[in-house]
Amino acid sequence: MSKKANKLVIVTEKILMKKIVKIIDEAGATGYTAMETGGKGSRNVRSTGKPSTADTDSNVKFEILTENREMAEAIADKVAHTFFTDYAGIAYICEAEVLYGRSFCGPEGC
Amino acid sequence: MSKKANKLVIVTEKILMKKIVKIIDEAGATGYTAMETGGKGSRNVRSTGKPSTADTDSNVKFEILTENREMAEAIADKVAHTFFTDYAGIAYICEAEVLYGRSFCGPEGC
Amino acid sequence: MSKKANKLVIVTEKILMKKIVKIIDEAGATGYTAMETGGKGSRNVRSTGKPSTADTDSNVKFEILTENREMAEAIADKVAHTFFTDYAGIAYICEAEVLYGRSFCGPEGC
Amino acid sequence: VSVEFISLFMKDFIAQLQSPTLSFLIGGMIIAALGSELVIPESICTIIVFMLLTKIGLTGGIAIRNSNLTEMVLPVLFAAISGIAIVFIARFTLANLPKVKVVDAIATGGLFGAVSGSTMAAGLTVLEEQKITYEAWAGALYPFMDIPALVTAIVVANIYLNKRQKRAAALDPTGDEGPRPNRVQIWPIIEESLRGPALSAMLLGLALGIFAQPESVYKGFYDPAFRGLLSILMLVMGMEAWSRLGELRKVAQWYVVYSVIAPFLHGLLAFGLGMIAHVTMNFSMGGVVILAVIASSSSDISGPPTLRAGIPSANPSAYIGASTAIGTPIAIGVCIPFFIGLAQAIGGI
Amino acid sequence: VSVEFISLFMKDFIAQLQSPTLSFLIGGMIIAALGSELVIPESICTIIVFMLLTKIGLTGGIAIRNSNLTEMVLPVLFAAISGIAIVFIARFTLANLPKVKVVDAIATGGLFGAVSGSTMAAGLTVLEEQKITYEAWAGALYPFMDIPALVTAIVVANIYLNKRQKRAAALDPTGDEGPRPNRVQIWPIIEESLRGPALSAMLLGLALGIFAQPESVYKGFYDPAFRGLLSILMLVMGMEAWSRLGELRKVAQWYVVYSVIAPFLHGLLAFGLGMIAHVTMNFSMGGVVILAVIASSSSDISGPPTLRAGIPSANPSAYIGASTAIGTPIAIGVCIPFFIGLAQAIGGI
Amino acid sequence: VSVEFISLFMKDFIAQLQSPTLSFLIGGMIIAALGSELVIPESICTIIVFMLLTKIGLTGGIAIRNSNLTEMVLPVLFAAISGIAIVFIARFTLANLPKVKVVDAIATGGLFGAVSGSTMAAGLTVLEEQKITYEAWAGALYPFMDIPALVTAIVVANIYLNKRQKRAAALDPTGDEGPRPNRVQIWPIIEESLRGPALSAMLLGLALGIFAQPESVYKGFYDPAFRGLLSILMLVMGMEAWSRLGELRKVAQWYVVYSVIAPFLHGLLAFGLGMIAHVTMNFSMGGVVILAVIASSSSDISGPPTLRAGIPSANPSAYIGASTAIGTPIAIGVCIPFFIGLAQAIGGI
Ligand SMILES: Nc1ncnc2c1ncn2[C@@H]1O[C@H](COP(=O)(O)O)[C@@H](O)[C@H]1O
Ligand SMILES: Nc1ncnc2c1ncn2[C@@H]1O[C@H](COP(=O)(O)O)[C@@H](O)[C@H]1O
Ligand SMILES: Nc1ncnc2c1ncn2[C@@H]1O[C@H](COP(=O)(O)O)[C@@H](O)[C@H]1O
Ligand code: NA
Ligand code: NA
Ligand code: NA
Repeated sequence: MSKKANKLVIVTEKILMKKIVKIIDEAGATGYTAMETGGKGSRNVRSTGKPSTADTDSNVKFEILTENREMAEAIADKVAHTFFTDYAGIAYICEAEVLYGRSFCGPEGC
Repeated sequence: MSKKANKLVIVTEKILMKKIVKIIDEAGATGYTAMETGGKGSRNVRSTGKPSTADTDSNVKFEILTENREMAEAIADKVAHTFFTDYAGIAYICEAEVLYGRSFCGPEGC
Repeated sequence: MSKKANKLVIVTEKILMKKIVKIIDEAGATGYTAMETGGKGSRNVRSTGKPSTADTDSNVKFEILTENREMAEAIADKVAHTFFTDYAGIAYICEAEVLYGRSFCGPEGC
Repeated sequence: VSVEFISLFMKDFIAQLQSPTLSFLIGGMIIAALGSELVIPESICTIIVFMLLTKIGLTGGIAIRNSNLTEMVLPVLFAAISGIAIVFIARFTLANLPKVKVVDAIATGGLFGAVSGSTMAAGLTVLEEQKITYEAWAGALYPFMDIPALVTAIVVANIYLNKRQKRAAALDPTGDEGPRPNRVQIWPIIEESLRGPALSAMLLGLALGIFAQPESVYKGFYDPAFRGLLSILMLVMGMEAWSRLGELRKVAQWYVVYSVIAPFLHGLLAFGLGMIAHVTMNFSMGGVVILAVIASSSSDISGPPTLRAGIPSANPSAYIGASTAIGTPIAIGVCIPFFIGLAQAIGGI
Repeated sequence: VSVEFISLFMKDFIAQLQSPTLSFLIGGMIIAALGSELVIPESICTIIVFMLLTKIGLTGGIAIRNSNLTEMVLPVLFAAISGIAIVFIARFTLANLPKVKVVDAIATGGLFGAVSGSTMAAGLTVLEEQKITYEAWAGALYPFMDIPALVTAIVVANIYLNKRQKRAAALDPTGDEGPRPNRVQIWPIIEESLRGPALSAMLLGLALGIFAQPESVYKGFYDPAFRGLLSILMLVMGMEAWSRLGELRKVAQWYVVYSVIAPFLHGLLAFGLGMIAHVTMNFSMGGVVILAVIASSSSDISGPPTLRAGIPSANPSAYIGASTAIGTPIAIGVCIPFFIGLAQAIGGI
Repeated sequence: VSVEFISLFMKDFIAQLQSPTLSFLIGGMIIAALGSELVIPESICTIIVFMLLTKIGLTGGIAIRNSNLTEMVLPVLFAAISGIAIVFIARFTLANLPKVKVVDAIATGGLFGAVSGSTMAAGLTVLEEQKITYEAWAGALYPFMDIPALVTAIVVANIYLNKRQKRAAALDPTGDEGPRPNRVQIWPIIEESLRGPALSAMLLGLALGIFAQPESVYKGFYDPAFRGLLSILMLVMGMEAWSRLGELRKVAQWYVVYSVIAPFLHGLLAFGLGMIAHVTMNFSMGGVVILAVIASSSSDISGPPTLRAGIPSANPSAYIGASTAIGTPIAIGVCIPFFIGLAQAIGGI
């Protein structure tokens, strides 16, 4: 069995990590997956003076699976309005189908 | 030309890496992509005592492109039933369209 | 508001990184996200003699959001024809819906 | 006497907390508590652990070359006994406490029975700072306590789980057998622990010390760097300890009690056994302290993954939280000074 | 005199560029310019910065133990004054230049007012290479210039932004209030800077130096490794400087002018203040040089993220580019020799 | 004589396998074979390689400062000749063997012609352990063998590919030209190799040694750390060698034969040329050994990516597998002792 879901993807600057986790939690999402990424966009800013060796670790990418689209959009709105005027960032949604995920379908499975 | 495919995504604990690769290979998938991720879910366990500096490398994420949905589900079932009662993990499917991939469409392309 | 988009995913060998960035830029994409990945496919080559400790950092994965499918396919074609005969690599497309992204919808939002 | 003992002991205790090793541990806890964003990269911790254990191995190997092995027999035996005993102590104390799951308790016992290379390194260093001599091969006792503890824990846990399963199947009206009990192979567990990064570094050093001529790199590199690297590692363990305290809140309060008392209990057990070797085989008092210290330590690197794989149903937050957040700082910060003080007071060294 | 000064100065200057510290910096810029693919892993840079600042802290701490603190008062005061003054200098010069956004200018002032641990380390090393003595606690001046500068910059910037916002609201016909001004809390900023990796390493070392007995690891590890590690870090900063030059092209030309002149200006200001302490409290000439060097330096590790969070609307490419690409190499490669030369010529040391 | 030679040689050989350098290599292979999970982080390997090659460069640079360069001419020339010859050897032997693709063979020749910094470091260290003197600038021979080999391989391979393409086009009835042959630019290849991390570290050290005063950091940091760091790197190379053996199974058996014989062959060739320089220009016997060792070595860091980019159609599993899994351990573990033994037996040192 499986359960339709929205996968919200947010790519933004690494120093926002903690603040975005907070927003996700407050929105009531059941969880998230985060990974280091790099990339280029309209503003290609490096937000620390630390020597950045690789070009693959200046950003962070969040993937948040939500049951209803409203929550996904709510998170995206909050993040975008709070940060995307001053910080690099992008947010998009894909469709997904969750097969297993305790956080998502409870321990008894989807 | 292109070829419809299912993209199975599995996020779970890093120490399961080798075992899951084995399951994927046995299921006959033509390949997989793996990357380090972090995240939070219903059980937010750290499965080693190693000082974990970043919050982005406690998990591993697999992406497996399969031609038919059956194989994807077979892999997800096997992984979930073997591990997800005791280990943190989630599995979901997205639709994808492979344009090029020797492992997927053979050397002559899709 | 949101804007339909194609998400082109390219997974290939790390040493091609710079060359592929060049192709993406020339194709006129508004940006890309890159991350280190590992994986296995038909050719599982390690293209350096460097001791590779982890199995999760031999490849690089690009995600490119494009407004029209033509551009996505153009990039995939260029990359595949230039490199995929001699280098490991795969390219596939997913559907996505961009909610926010200055590079994508301009500063005023989607 | 007892007055003298206390005074000796306290004087000593304070002094030792100021030793680089322990002060960096405490420093780490404090800056973590103050919310410092200082981070020691994981790759650095990995290489430090490698160098510390290789050095300990080399010391042992070079020493073993010219020392009769018979005098190792008793200490080795006692190391193994302690490791096994510690698991059963947890099984019959912690496991019976309210709100404590039996498998979690057994796993915790396994982790506390196993050995922390860094705690051992700290012990050896403080001993040297105190100019207390010990058998150079003492570090080689590590695996003989570590592996028996882990193996015992995994075996005991699985026997318990199988029993419970059978009982469930018996009660089950449908009377079907249920999943057949999974038998535990011991050898794979031993192999896995031997292959862990900490132990293999130690054994590699041991082998090189015995069969090769590593003196030049030993004197010029591994030995001089030892204390400095250890100070960094201690800092990390202090920070880790603090950051893991939160995890403990998720589990039963009893884990806190256990992880405060256990290191002393385990250390005293081993200390006692060590004294037997001291009297009968004149095993040095320094060696006795080391035996006590590795007993009071709990594994940080190789133990957790081994247990996670061997007892998947046990909750890692319970046993890792208990050992990292409380067990280890107690073992390093309190037990090391305590057992040295004890040895000095008793053995009059 | 002036002739002798020039000659003394130039002779000295060339000699110092050949010092390991500075030559590695220059080497780094050159190989980066030649497109070398040499990369020093980030984890290595992190641990080097940690060790350098811990060592500086330890030195200070051990020194403070037996030295009367009254002689620190004036230098500390002057450090703070310099840090604050530098921000206002930027506010009233750089900020008024064409094509320069005011907030960007203020942030740049904050970064140049703050301190670079690596530049300070370089300064201390070159001083030692030149056998010039200085107060061992001089490194401890770092936070007293760093934090005031960052706090001032963030406060000034937010006051400016709020003013502008109010004005906009006033002009706004609809007369609605617009978003209410966000008041700046000062304490959180101070906390954040104290928690940054560089400062907490330094303060940790300081505390350990004062309260513990770290001499053994200090002598055996942190001190001997200092210069070597610094040479690697200098290489990295040289490479970084070159690779960041590109970023500057994106911003107004005036940043280039500013980041060439500012280090001298700031250094001279602090040098002057230092001379007062030299005359009144006989603060050593070496100490005066250090005060000047940290003033001419601009923060590389902790400053940028603090400013990014405190003044989000400021463009990091502007202030980071200016400091990393030009400010820092000038401070290390030119100002250090310059102020040492100055001290030697004036103080006749 | 020959008896004496053999005995001398064997005695020596065993002794050298016990040297830290070689014993860590062997240790690495063994623990990898035993399935150890020990991992040395990549960032650590990177910095070790950097420090080793910077040190070698510094040594060379400081030496070159006061040594007439004319005596370098002949060795440099011979280094280049060896590098080029090795490629052609592969082209006319390996390439003609059954189941071996010509481009793969040429690439393999290029990799074996190129130089491994770590093998060279091992050679220099064992020489010192054996108290055999050599020209301090000997390390500077590295690029003069490395680059010619890589360039030759890429050029030869592309000429071959273009030829084959033209032939195909000629036979092609439609008679269309097919993709026009891609001409090889030599300069970009040279540039790329010079920019590789290993070579640029070495050249940086060289330059600093010549133009700056790095003695203090050299004596206090790079030199003392050298052997210890090398021992870690040797361990890694041993583990790598074992883990790559599998890759070789995927390719023709002949690669195994080649990578066992080639290091000796190449070494002997260079040794012979070196002897000429020894006799005519009294190039030291130690120098001759180094020339032989770098010839028998095969590039591990910069070579592979250069070849991968220059000959994309060649299969990296073939040439990397051959060099890492067999070529390198043979070069370090067998050829170094062999050529030292040879030099001692011949040169009577
Ligand atoms: N068209 C795109 N496709 C994929 N990722 C993008 C795209 N545009 C921007 N990004 C990502 O979003 C981040 C911020 O974009 P920006 O705010 O435009 O600088 C970039 O660093 C990229 O990682
Ligand atoms: N709603 C979610 N969205 C994205 N990732 C999730 C979500 N829930 C769980 N995960 C990922 O799955 C892992 C295991 O989840 P769990 O088993 O619920 O602890 C977490 O560490 C996350 O990386
Ligand atoms: N079926 C698949 N699913 C996901 N990723 C794949 C798949 N096949 C190949 N890949 C990725 O594409 C890379 C190159 O594939 P290949 O060219 O077939 O060796 C592999 O290293 C994987 O990371
Ligand atoms: Na123990
Ligand atoms: Na400053
Ligand atoms: Na060679």
